[in-house]
Formats: sequence, structure tokens, C-alpha cells
Amino acid sequence: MLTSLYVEGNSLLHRWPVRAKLIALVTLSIGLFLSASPAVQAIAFVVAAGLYLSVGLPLRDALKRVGFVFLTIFFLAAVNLFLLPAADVATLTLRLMALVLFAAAVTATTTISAFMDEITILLGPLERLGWLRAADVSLALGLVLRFVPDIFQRYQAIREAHRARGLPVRPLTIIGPLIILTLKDADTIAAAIDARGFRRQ
Amino acid sequence: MDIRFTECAVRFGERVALHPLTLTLSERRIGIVGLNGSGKTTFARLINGLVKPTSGRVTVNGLNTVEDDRAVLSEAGFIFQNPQHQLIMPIVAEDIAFGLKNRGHSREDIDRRMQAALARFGIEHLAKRRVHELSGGETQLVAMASVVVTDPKILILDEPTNQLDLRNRRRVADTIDGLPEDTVLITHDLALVENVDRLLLFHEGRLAADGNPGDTIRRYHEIAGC
Amino acid sequence: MDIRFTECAVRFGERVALHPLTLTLSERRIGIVGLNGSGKTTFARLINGLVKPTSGRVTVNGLNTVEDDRAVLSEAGFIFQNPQHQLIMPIVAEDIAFGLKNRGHSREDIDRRMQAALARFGIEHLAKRRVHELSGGETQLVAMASVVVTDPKILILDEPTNQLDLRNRRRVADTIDGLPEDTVLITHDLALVENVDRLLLFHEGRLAADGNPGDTIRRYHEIAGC
Amino acid sequence: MNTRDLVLIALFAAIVVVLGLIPPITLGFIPVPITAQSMGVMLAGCILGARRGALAFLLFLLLVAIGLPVLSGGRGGLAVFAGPSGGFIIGWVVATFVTGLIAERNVREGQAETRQFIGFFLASVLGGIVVLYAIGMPWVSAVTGTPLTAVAAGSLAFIPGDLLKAAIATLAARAVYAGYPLLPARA
Ligand SMILES: Nc1ncnc2c1ncn2[C@@H]1O[C@H](COP(=O)(O)OP(=O)(O)OP(=O)(O)O)[C@@H](O)[C@H]1O
Ligand SMILES: Nc1ncnc2c1ncn2[C@@H]1O[C@H](COP(=O)(O)OP(=O)(O)OP(=O)(O)O)[C@@H](O)[C@H]1O
Ligand SMILES: O=C(O)CCCC[C@@H]1SC[C@@H]2NC(=O)N[C@@H]21
Ligand SMILES: [Mg+2]
Ligand SMILES: [Mg+2]
Repeated sequence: MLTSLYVEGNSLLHRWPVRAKLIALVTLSIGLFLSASPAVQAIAFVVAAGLYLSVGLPLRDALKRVGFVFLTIFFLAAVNLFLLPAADVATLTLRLMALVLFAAAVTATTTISAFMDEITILLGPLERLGWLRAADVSLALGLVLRFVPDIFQRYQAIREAHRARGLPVRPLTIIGPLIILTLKDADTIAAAIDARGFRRQ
Repeated sequence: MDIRFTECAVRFGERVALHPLTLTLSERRIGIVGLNGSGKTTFARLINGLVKPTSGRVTVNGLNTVEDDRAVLSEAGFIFQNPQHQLIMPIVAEDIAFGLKNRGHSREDIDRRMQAALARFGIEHLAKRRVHELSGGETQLVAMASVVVTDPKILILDEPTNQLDLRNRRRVADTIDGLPEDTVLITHDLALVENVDRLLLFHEGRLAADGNPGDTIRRYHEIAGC
Repeated sequence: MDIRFTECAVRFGERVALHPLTLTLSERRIGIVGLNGSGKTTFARLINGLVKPTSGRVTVNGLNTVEDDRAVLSEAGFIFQNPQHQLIMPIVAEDIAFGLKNRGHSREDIDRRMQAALARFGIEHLAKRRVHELSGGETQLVAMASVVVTDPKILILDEPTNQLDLRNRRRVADTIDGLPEDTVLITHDLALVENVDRLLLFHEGRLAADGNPGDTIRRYHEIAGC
Repeated sequence: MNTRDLVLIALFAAIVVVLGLIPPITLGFIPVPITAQSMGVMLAGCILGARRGALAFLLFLLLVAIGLPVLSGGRGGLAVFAGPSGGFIIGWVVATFVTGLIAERNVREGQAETRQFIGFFLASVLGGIVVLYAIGMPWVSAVTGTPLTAVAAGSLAFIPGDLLKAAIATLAARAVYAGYPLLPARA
């Protein structure tokens, strides 16, 4: 259920270090927002599209991943045509598509553990200040991945119980028990973590 | 009871949970045993229509579990392997009343039936308690009360004595023995099914034995290898 | 093992879970039985410091569970009543490595120990599996592997055979019997504690019997009233 | 922060992921979907309180950022932050914090049930709607160039759904508060 959007491959972006990709993404967003030239945006769009299509996703999957955002972008472009000059609309639309494509390309070429390593480094200063522990962040992340399927199974069990008891399936009577039962596990899970000596209280 | 399986099979995706099966159940007390994952819960869920057959059909007292699924649900009550998932309202009394409210009973009628259900399981003192603070044994008893209150004719119980101590196990077992409803009881605790009228053994999605408890339990020991 | 309770009591808010208790445990195999809510889990959690005494003190092999809590945690490993909550990483191998990582072991060392732990319980084939897809019996075995991998000297097992079928129960029971570690075993399945060196019975937060399995089990039947 | 807080935060983030399995509804005229996940903002604030609630959503955003498809409809990755709904998504953290603050200050044990309902509802509406829109709408306008007034007019379409979510969150939060209170009290 929770498989990453990473795509196995060896494209240019796959070989770039994570940090370079993230810096490029930030630089690109700032740069494109500062520029009002449709030509600059168009070039960025073509480059981003080229990078995205080179990551190794089959075309169908590649389109599916950005399809939703693109749909909304086109719709807005259509609305904007009534409100703004056409050149501005072109700038805005190309800029947005370029950013979305480049971001999707970064996501598709970076593994979760590469991200995690980078995040651990980024959190370094905060850790030295004693604000948090990087190990806690990766623990929390692991816990989410671990418990989503359990919570989903529980959600289905509660739904089934409604049906079995001839009760209407309503969000309210599902969400209440789901949250209480899930959060009640927190005590045991926390005890298990402490028992294995992972962190001090 | 009169439950008929006709060439009934269940698949979950690729995985066959139950191979085609033809069978009629008419005894008052039916037991079901088998290894983990052998298909017991799947079989029991077919009876009240929580699982639909991938092929073939199931009828309960003449009602088809696919076409008449609502009627089947009120015919056969189900107590889940994890009864805490089954308790939906925060307070015991509210939970027991919940099923009746939805069926449009009057307030007096609800009260009367609720008191009767609580009394039947000896849990009047729990009426005002919070559902999730109950101990394991108490949760079991409340789950049973909240199901029998709607008067099903058949009760299906999926491993009702897990995590229970000697006393609560005895109490739940006695309660089940005394139930006037027809029962289908799934369990790993063989003592509970020593006296049923008919004991089924599932193994890898097939019926591996079917008959009196003594023979079926012997076969079960063979299959389990101990 | 050498576990000493000195005038040790536990309260949760108003509720007394354990009345003052003085006791020394030194046998290799200790069993614990008692009704639901009698204080078994609370007592066991005192041993590895997961529950701190409200008054009195507990020492494990000379270490105080309050002052030396980290040392005590590596001395005594705990397998929980609900082992699926104990597996905290998504993949079996990650989960087993989890306890080692923070103790600063090298990557090779982690790998070596993990392989040894998997082999000990015959579950090498599960290393890459997703934790939430394991069956009940597999979950138990993985939980044990993920605890023994850090080399505790004492193992505490809280109802390790719940929901297991005949075969898995046998397998887990045999595994426990063969453990080289000292063990403290809580269970409702009396067959599991017939041969322990010393069996404790808890009742309403007090030690109600303490001695050889036969006598304690007899007393337990009296208390349970069956 | 103790281990239990950390686990509560992770479990709530996981609940928000599960809420994302309910498919989003896309309206033609505004580039942001209607999603059950924004109810998570109200629930997290009212149930876990400001700090833990906001951290649960921060963790959730981390999941999105590193490329897990945890947003409704199986979306995720950095592209979402670059898109029109990025502001709402980032706003979830702040909105949860505000919801939590208001809930912590207004709901206490021993109050009449109605007062608790009012407290949770107020917190949900102020945090999960007012604050959230205040961050999300300007962002839409900034990235798409559509004038803020037009965005605001379009966003009216979320209001009925969001009020319904606030009502559900209120009832659920109160049930949890009655059954398993976690909300830190604050004068
Ligand atoms: N909803 C489902 N989706 C996919 N597979 C399922 C589902 N329900 C059951 N199965 C599979 O079908 C098989 C039979 O499961 P079932 O729950 O009927 O076993 P069981 O005999 O009740 O086991 P246990 O004693 O552990 O409760 C198992 O292999 C199980 O993994
Ligand atoms: N964290 C807690 N907060 C409040 N009460 C608790 C807590 N843990 C245990 N108790 C109470 O303390 C008593 C002893 O509980 P304990 O879990 O030790 O029982 P047990 O013998 O292990 O029971 P079971 O056989 O059901 O597992 C019970 O009444 C229980 O409700
Ligand atoms: O892309 C996403 O999934 C995030 C969309 C953000 C949706 C916002 S939250 C407030 C408002 N209410 C809704 O139902 N949707 C928007
Ligand atoms: Mg089953
Ligand atoms: Mg216990």
C-alpha cells in the first residue's frame, strides 16, 4: 500500500546527490517566480519535461502521476484567460508545469533512505541545540509505515462490525472507535520501544 | 438451523481461502477447529454474508446470503474474533441499545430488551461502564449481549475465549452452553467443543473432517502433528 | 537469575495493582498464573523497569530498576502480551536490527547477530517479510528473535500462545523450553507451566500461592471456582 | 517529549494516511480537491493538542515530501508542494496548532457536555477553516495568478463540507475525550 514513488534507474537525476537535487529545486522555484518572461518559463518547462521523461517511468505512469495537478493547472489557465492577459497566463502555466515536473522527477529518482540521510544531516543543527533527535524522526517515520496497514485493517473490521450488527455505516461511528482503539495501542508500543532500549524517557 | 453450502468457494485475489464445498448444517451445536489460516473464519463469515462466495451459493433458513443479505444478517448474529472492534458506542448501555435504535424500537422496548440481555449474561453492573475500559472477559460478554439483544436465531462465535483466564473462560463457556440459540463455535480451545453435536475440521481451505467431536479432534491432532 | 522485590507496591491512580510484596526469584524457570486483572503483567513489568514501584524497590542481578534502568533493560528482555505491537519496524529484518542499532553495533555485527537470531527460531525465510502480514505464530517467533538478539540474560514472556493453533502453540512452547536464558512465563494455558521450577499465583494484586506447579495450580482452580 | 508522545504523533499521522484512502472529490472550478484528510487537522488538534497535533502533521508532510503516495487519491512527492494546493497542505500544520491551542484553552474535564462540544467545534472552525484558508487561498492565488477574490469565491465550495467535517470531528473528539482523554489542559 505504501510503496514509494521512487523509480529504479540510472538516469542523470538518479546519479545526482540528493542535496544537489533539492538545491536545484529551490533555486528553480525562486528563479522562475522572479522571471516574467514566457521564453524563460518555456525553456524551463522543456528541460523539466525532458528530465522527468528520462527517469524511466513508462509514459502512461508518468502522465498518471502528474495528471491530476496538470488537470487543475489547465482548468485554472482557462479561468485565468478571462481575467488576465494571455501572455501572463502562458507564463504562469508554464512555470507551474515546469516546477511540478521537476519536483516529480526529483521524487522519482530519490529513495526514501537517501531522503532520510539528508534529513538527518539537515536536522543536525537542531539536534545539537537539543531540540530533537534525528533518530526519533526516522523512528516516527518507520512507525507510520508499520502501522498504516494495521489501522486500515481495523477500519475494515469496524465497518464489517457495523454491517454484521445491521447498523448504518457512518463516518462518525467508525472514526470514534478507530481513533480510541488506535491511540490505546500507543501505551503498549511505547513500552515496547522503551523495553528494547531505544531511547531514554 | 438450516444452512446449506452448494459448491461454495472463496478466493481473495489469487489466494484460495476455501475450496468448493457442499454441505448442510442442521444440528443445534456446531463446532469448528483447524490450524491458523485454515479457513475457519472465512467459512463462518459466509454464513452471515460478511464474505460472499466467489462461486456457488449459501442459504440460511432458506434465505440466500447474497440476494437477501439484510434478512440473513438479522437471522445470524456474529461475535468477532476481536470483540473490541465490534463495540461501537462509548458506553456499554449505549452500545447494546444501538442496534435496536436503528431498527426503530420504542424507548421502553429498548430498555426492556437491554435489561434482559444484560441479565442473561450477568453484567447488569457494567451498563454504565466505558466500553474500552472493560477487561477481556467483560468485553466478550458485552459483545454477546449486544448481539443477542436483536434476537438472531443463530449465533456464530469466533474464538470467544482468547486471553481469558480460567474463570472467565468457564463463564463464557457456560454462557454459550446455555444459549437457547443455535450456535456455530470456532475455537482453538478443544475443551470447548468436546460436547458439540457436530465438529468440523478445516485444513488448507478444505473440510478435512466432519462428524462427532472425538473423531474430528483425533484427526486434528494428526494434522497438527502433536 | 537473581531478582529481589523489597516491600514493592504499585498503584495506578486510586487503584492498587500490586500490594506490598517481598520476594526473591532465583530459579531458572518461573511461571506466573492468575485471573484477568490479578496483577501478573504489572508484576512482570516491574522486573524490567517498565513499571516503576510506587513504593519499595526491585533489583535484577544487583541492578536497581529505577536507578539503573537502562542496564536493567538490557538484562531482562520482554515479550509482550500483544506481540504485534512489539514489532515496530515495517520489515522483519529491520525490526530485529532495531534494538541493536541504537546500542552502537557495527553494521557487520548487526548482520551477524540478526542471522543468528533468525536461525535460532528457524525463521530465516521471514527476514524480508512485512511485519503486518505475519500470522499469529510467526509474529510470536519474530518477537522473540527481536528480543533475544540483544542478548538479555532473562526473558519475560507474557501469554505467548494466545490465538495460536495446536501446532503453533506446540512450536512456541518447545522453543521456550529450549531457551538457554532464564525465563519468567505468564500464561493462562496451564499445560505450559506444568514443569516450571517455581509457579506463582496472583490474586487481586497479592501473591496467593508460590511453590511447585502442582500445588499452585490446585490453589488456582480453587480461586477460580472451577 | 517522551516515547509515548512520539508514538501518539506517529499513530495520528498514520490515521491521516488512512483517511487519505477515502477518494478525493475534484470540483472543476477550483484546483484543490475536497478531501477527508483536512478533517485530520481538526481531529489532531482537538485530540492530541497543539504541539503533538502539529508535529503529527509535520511528520505527515515529511512522508509526502519523501515521495510516499499518502495524499488522497494516492498522490505525493515534492510536486504537490509546487502545485496549487501546496499552501493548504503546509497550512495543515499551522491550522492543527491553532485548533489545538483553542481546544486546550476551552475544553476541560468536568465541564458540561455542551460546553465541551462548543469548545471543540469552535476550535475546529477557527483552526481548521479560518486559519487554514488564510494560508491556503493566497498560495493558490500566488502560484496560479488567479486574483484572490476569485479564489475566495471558488473556495466557498469547501465550506459546507468543511462544516460537516468540523461537526464530525467535534463529536469524535468529544467521544475520545470522554473515553481516553489525551488533551493537555491549559488555563
Ligand atoms: N480479507 C482477506 N484478504 C485476503 N486474504 C484473506 C482475507 N481473509 C482471510 N484471508 C486468507 O484466507 C486464509 C484463511 O483465513 P481465515 O481467516 O479464514 O483463517 P482462520 O482459520 O480463521 O485462521 P485463525 O485461526 O488464525 O483465525 C488465510 O490464508 C488468510 O490469510
Ligand atoms: N496503565 C494502567 N493504568 C491503570 N490501571 C492499570 C494499568 N495497567 C494495569 N492496570 C490495572 O491493574 C490491574 C492489574 O492489571 P494487570 O495488567 O497486571 O493484570 P493481568 O494479571 O496481567 O491480567 P490479564 O490476565 O487480563 O492480562 C488491573 O485491574 C488493571 O486494570
Ligand atoms: O492536494 C491535497 O490533497 C490537499 C488539498 C487541500 C484541501 C483543502 S484543505 C481545506 C479545504 N477543504 C477541503 O475539503 N479541501 C481544501
Ligand atoms: Mg479466524
Ligand atoms: Mg496481562
